[in-house]
Amino acid sequence: MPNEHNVPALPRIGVYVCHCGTNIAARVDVAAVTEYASHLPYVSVAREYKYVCSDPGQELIKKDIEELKLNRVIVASCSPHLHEHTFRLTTQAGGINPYLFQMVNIREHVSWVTEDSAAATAKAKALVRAAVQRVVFHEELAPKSYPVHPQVLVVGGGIAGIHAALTLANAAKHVYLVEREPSIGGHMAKFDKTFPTLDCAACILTPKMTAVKAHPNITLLTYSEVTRVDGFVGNYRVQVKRKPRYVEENKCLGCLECITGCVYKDARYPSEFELGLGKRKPIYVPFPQAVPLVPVIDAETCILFKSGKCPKGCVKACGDRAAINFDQKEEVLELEVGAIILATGFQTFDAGRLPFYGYGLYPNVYTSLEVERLVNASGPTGGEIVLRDGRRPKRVGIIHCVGSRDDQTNRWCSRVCCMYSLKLAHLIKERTGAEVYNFYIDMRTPGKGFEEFYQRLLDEQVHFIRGRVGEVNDWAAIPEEEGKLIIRVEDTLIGIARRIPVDMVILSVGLEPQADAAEVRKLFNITSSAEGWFLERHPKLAPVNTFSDGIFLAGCCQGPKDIPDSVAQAGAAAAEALALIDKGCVELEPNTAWIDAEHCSGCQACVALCPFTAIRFDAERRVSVLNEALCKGCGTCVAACPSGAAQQHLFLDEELFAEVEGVLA
Amino acid sequence: MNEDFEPRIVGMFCNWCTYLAADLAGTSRMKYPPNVHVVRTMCSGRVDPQLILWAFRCGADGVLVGGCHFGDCHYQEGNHKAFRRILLLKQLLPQLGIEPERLRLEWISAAEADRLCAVIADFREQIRQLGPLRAPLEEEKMEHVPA
Amino acid sequence: MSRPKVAFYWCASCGGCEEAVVDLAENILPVVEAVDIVFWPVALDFKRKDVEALENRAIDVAFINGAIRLSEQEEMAKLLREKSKLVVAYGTCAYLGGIPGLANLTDRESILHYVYREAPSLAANPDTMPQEHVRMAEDGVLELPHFDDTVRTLDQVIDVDYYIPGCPPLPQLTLEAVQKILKGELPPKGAVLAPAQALCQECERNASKPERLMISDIKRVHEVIPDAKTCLLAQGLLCLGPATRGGCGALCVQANMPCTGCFGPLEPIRDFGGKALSLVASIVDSTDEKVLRECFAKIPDPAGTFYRYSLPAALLPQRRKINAR
Amino acid sequence: MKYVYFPGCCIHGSGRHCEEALFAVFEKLGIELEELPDWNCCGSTVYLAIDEPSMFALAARNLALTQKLGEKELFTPCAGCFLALHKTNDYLAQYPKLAEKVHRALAAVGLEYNGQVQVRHLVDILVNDYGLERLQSQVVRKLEGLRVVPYYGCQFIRPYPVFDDVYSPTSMDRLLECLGAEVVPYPLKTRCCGGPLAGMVGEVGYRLNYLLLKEAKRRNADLVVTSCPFCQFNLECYQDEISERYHEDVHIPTLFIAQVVGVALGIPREQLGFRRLLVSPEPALEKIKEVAHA
Repeated sequence: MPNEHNVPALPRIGVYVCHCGTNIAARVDVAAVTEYASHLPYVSVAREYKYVCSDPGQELIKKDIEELKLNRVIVASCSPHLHEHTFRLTTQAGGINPYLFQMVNIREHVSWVTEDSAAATAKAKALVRAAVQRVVFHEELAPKSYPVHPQVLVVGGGIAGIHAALTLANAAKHVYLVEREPSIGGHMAKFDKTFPTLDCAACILTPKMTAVKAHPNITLLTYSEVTRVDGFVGNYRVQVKRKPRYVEENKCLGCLECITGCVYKDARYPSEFELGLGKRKPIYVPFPQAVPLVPVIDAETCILFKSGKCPKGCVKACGDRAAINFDQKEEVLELEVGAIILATGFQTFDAGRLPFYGYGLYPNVYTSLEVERLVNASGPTGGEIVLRDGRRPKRVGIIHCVGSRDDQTNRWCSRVCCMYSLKLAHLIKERTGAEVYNFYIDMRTPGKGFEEFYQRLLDEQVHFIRGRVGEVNDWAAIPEEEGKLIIRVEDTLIGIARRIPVDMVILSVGLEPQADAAEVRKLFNITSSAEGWFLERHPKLAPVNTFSDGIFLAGCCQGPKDIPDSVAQAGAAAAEALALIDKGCVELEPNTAWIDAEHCSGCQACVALCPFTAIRFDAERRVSVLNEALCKGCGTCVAACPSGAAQQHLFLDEELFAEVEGVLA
Repeated sequence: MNEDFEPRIVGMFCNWCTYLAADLAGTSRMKYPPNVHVVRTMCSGRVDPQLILWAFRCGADGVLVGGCHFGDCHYQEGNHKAFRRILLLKQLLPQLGIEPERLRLEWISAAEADRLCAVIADFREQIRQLGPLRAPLEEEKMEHVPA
Repeated sequence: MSRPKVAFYWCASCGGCEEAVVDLAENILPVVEAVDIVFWPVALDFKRKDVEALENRAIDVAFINGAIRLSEQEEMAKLLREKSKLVVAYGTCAYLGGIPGLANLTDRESILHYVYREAPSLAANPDTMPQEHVRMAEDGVLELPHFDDTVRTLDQVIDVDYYIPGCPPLPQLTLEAVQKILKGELPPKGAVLAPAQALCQECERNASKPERLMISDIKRVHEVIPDAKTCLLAQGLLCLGPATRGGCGALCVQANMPCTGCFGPLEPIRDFGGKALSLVASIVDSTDEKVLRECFAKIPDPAGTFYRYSLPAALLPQRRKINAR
Repeated sequence: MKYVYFPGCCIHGSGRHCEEALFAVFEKLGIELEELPDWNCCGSTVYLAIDEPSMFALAARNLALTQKLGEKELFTPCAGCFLALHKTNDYLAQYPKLAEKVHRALAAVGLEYNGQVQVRHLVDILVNDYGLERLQSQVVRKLEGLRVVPYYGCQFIRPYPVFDDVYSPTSMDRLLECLGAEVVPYPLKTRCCGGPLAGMVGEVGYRLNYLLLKEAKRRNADLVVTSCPFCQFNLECYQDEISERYHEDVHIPTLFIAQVVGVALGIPREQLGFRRLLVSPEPALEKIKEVAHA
C-alpha cells in the first residue's frame, strides 16, 4: 500500500516506449501503450520512438528531462540486462540521478513470446503501469565504488589461458596461471600440425609456454586446482590447492636424471598424456617440452609409496640438488585478484558411448586425438603411422561427427572435426600413401583458408563419402574383406548402402564440456547453457563476459572453437580484465541492504541468515548493523526481518509492493 | 470451468536464473501464454511472504516464484530460504481459503527457457481449473479503508 | 473552562479493556477528577439517547474498545465518531480485530450453526436461532442487532485518531495516553500510542541470544519447561517478540511464556502474520524438505499462531469463500 | 515366481526341444508356469502380411485372456510371439482407429483389453526377475572353457528394445558369463538369420545364414546360443546345404538358451531335448569336462 508520505517531491515521470524496429512494434501496439501511459498518475510525458537506445532516442529523453523538468524516467523496451545501464547513463546525462530510472521489458518478456497482439499490448500496458507506480518510490542513489586488486587469476593452461596470461603480463599486470595437470599446454600440446596452415603445433606453442615460465609477471601454478572463490568483482579471494609432485620446483633443474635413475629401468605405466598409447615411469614428465620441466612422482605407481622399500634411484640421480622430497605435502595458497579468466577448456567425446563404432572392441579403431599422437613426431611411435600390431594401414576410414550433431549424444556441431579430419587425412595420405575415406554428414569449412584446404584434399584423391556410418565391424561378407574392419554406411549421394573395408578407423570425436564443468561453474558462481558450456553474458555483445562481473571466459569452456578463435577470445578476455583493472575501481549496483536502527528488534535473525556475514549485532545499541561493503544485495535479510528494519535499495518494500499492485491493477 | 477465464499471475523471478530464462525464451522466440507478469528481485530469497499475500489481495489468481536450482543460488542459499518460507506459507493459505496450488515455487536455471514456458503453460492451466480467486475483501463492508 | 468530556464504549471484546481502565486503580481518581465522563455503559448509567442528545463533537475523546461485529456496534461507533473530537481505538480488538477477529477464519452461518445446533453444551430447544425481529407479547416487535459475516477493526468502520494496543492495554500506557491528550500534547494522527520498537528491545533475555539465532526444531509450550533465562525463540518456542511492538515490558516472557503478539506489528510492517511467519520459517536451520515439514508440522494452526490478534487487519483479512468450483 | 505361459505354435512343432529344456530349467529354478487357457495364434508371420486388423485382433485376444485371469504379465519363449504381442500393445496405444476395430472384435466374444499386459521374454525373466547372482548360485556345472557365441537375432530388441540396448544387447552375454562360459565377441549378434527366407528365396536366406555360421566358426566358437527357438532351428537345420553351397564347413552346434542354462544347472540332457538336435553339441560339451577335471 503506497503510503503517500514516502513520496518525495511530486513525481514528474517521462515514459518512453520503444518500437525496437519491428521487434516490439510488430506484436505490441506501441501507440496504444504510449497513449495509455500518458494518462497514468504523475506521468508528464509519454512518447514512442523507433529505437530509444539510439542517440536521437537518448537525446529525446535528455531534452525532456531538461525542458519538462522530469524527475523520473521509464523506458519500455528490452531486458534490463541489456540496456538498463545505457538508460541510467542517459537519465544521468539529462541531469537527474541515474537511479530515478526504471526499465520495462516488453521485448524479451512480451513481444517475442506472445502470439496474440491484443494480449501482448495488454501485458505491455500492465508492465508499464507497474513501472510508473514503482518509479515513484525510487530514491537518489550513488553506485558503491571499490578499489580493484591489480592481479588476475587465469584458470587453465591451454592455449587460451596461456595467451590471456601473456597478454596481461605484457601489460605489466601480475597473473596467477593455475593448471591442474603437471604441465601447461592443454590439448594443443598433443597436436602435431594445425589446420589449415599445417604449421607444427609444438613450434608455435612451445615458445609461448616457455615465455609463460620466464615471464616475471606470471606466477605459474601447475598441478594445482582452485578450491574456493569468494569476494566480488575487483576483490576476489581465491584458494588454490597445490598437489604434491614430490619434486621441488625451485630446486629442480629439469635435467631429468631422476627419471633415468628410477628403479624401473623402462617405462611401464600408461602415459596419460599419450592417452595410453605410450608408457611412462612412476617419475615422469608428461612430454619433453613440458612447462615447467619438472618431473612428477605418481604416488599410485611409485614403489616407495606402495611398498615403502626402494633404493631411491631418483634421489641418488638428483644428488646434492636434493630436489626430490617424498614428504612434500599438499599446499594451500590464498590469492587476492581483481579479475578471473576461465579457460578450462573441453574434453573429447567418449567414443565408447557408441558401441556400434567398435571403439575399445577392435584395437584398430582409434579416436582422432589418439591419432594426433600417432602422427606426432614426439609421439609414442615417433610419428610413424602404424597400427597397434605394427602394420602400416593401407586403407583408413575417418568417421566424422562422432558425438556431434547427434540426438543420441550431443546435438551441437563441434566446429573443428571437419577440419582436423581433413588435416589427419592429409597427413596420413602424405606419410603412408594409404587410401583415406572420409565419412561425413556435411563438410563444414567456413574458416579462413578452410575451403581451400578441402579442395586441396579433393585434389589429393582423398575419398569423401556422404553419409552417417551405421556400424564398424570385423566380419567379412566376401573374401576380400577378410581381416579388415568394415565400415557400413549409406552413401547418400548415390543412394546405396556400402561396405568399405579398411585397416584403420579414426573416430572424429566431438568436443564437450569438461566432466567437472558443473562444479567449476558453481565454484565461480557463473551460469552455463543447457549443454554445460559456460554462458556468456550476451551471445553477441558480451561474448567473453559472464553474469558475474569480473569473471571472463576464454576458449572452449564457452563452446567448441578452433585455435585462432580461442586465442582471439583469450585476447578479448584479457582486454576486459585490463579495462577493469586499469579503471582502478569498480562501481557496484547500489542494491545493498541497510538496517534502520529505529525499528530494529535486535532479534538477530538476520545475522545468521546473511550468506556473506555482512551483518553483526551491536550489543551496546542492541541493534544489528550491516556492513555495506560485504553486502551483495540478495535481500534475504529484508524478507526475514520481522520489524521491517532491514530494507534494500532498488528493491524497497514500497517499490515492490507498488510494482505488484501495478501489474495486477 | 469457465472457458474464457484467463488467470492473472504474478511472477516473482530471481535476477540470475529464472528472469534470465525468461529473457532466453524471448531471444529464442519461444511462445507462452501472456498471463504471467514478472516482477524482478535479485534473489528468490528476497520474496517476502507479505509480498505474496499482497499479490493475492491485489487480485492475483496465482503467484509463481522462480529461483535458481539448489546449489546454484547466486547468493549461496537464498533459494533454500525462499523454499522454507513458501513451504510454511502454503501451510497457512488453506486456512485463508486459498488453495496452496495457487502459489508455486519453481527452480528454473538461466538455460531452461523451455522449462519456463512449460511451467507457465502448466500453471496457467492449473489455475484455470481452480477458477478465479475472489479477493476475500468484501469491499462494500469496508466503508472506511485505512490509509 | 469545563472539564474535557470523555466517553468509553465497548464493542466486540471480552471486557478486559474495561478492566484495564479500572486497573488504573488509584490513578483513576485524578483522571476522573480531571475529566467529565459522559458515557460509560459498564460503569455509569447513561443511555444511547443521552449521547444522541449531545451536540456533534461535544465529546473531547471517545475510547472505543472491541472489534466491530454487530450492527449495533457499528451504529454506536459512528454515533460516537459524530459526537467526538477524537476517537481512540482502545485495545487490540479495536486496533487490529483481536481474538474475536479470528472468527474471520469461518463465517456467520457456520458460527450460528455451531453455537445453536452443534455445540456440546447445547441443552434445550434445538430450534432456537437468534432472530433480528422478535414479536413481543406486550409491545410489538423487538429489533435485535444484525450479526455481521465479517469482524472488522474500528478503523475499517470509522475514522480513528489514535490507537492504544494491548490485550489488554497496560494501565501505564493508558494513563500516559490520557494525560497526553488531556494536556493537548497531540501526537500525529493515526499514531499508535506505544513504543516504536519491538518487544525484544525491552526483554532482558535478548542478551542470551546465541551467535546464530537458528533453531533445529519447533517446540510447543506444553512440550517443554523452557529455561527461564535464555531467549525463548532460541529455545525453539514461537516467541513473536521480534515482530511485536513493545510497551508491555515483556510481561509474558517474564512469566516464561512466549510472546503471542498482542501489541501488533511495528510501523513498517504491512502484515503481522506474514512477517512473523517469514521470521519463523527463515530461522529453521535445515535445507532438508523432510526435516522442514516435520518441523512445521509443529505449527498445526498457522493462522491462529501468526494472526492471533490481527486477522481483520491482515492483507487477507477473511477466509475466502470457495464458492467457485 | 509364477508366469502365465504362452507357448505359441512353433515351440510345439519345430521347437519342442526348446520347450522341454525350458520346462526342465524352470522346474529346477522353481519358476511356475500356467499355460494361458484357450490361447490362439499370436498372429505373426502370415496373418501380419495379409490382414493386419485380424492379426492384431488375434494377438489382442491372448492379451485379453491374460487380463481376464487378472494377470499383468504374459511370458512367451518364442521371439515371433514376443514381437507380435508387443507390437499389438504398441499399435493399440498408437492407432485409435485400429484399436477401435480390435476392441469391437474382442467385445463380440465378450472380452476386453486395457493394454496393460506386459509381454515378457525368457532372457528378461532369467536376468532381471530371477537374477544372475541367484542363477549363478544354482550352477552345478560351470561352462568353463566353452567358447560360445550369443546370437540374439532381430525380434529380441527390434523394434522394441524393452530390456536391453538396441545397438548392442548384452543381457545374454552376461547370462552366459554367469554360467562360466567364455563369450566370443560377435558383432553379428543381432543380424538377420535369414528367417523363413531360406525356404523361399534360397540364395538370400542361405547367405545370411552362412555369414553368421562362418563368422562363429572363424572366431573359434564351440557353440552358438540363440535367444529365439526359430533362429536356433534356422541356424541348425541348413548347415549341410550351406557347407555344400559355399564349399566351407560351417557345422557348429547351435542351442537354445534354455538348453545351455539346463546344462549348467546339471539337468540330464534327455530332459533338455538334445535328442531332437540335428548337430550334436556333445563334442563341444566334452570340452567343459576337460576343464572341469583338469
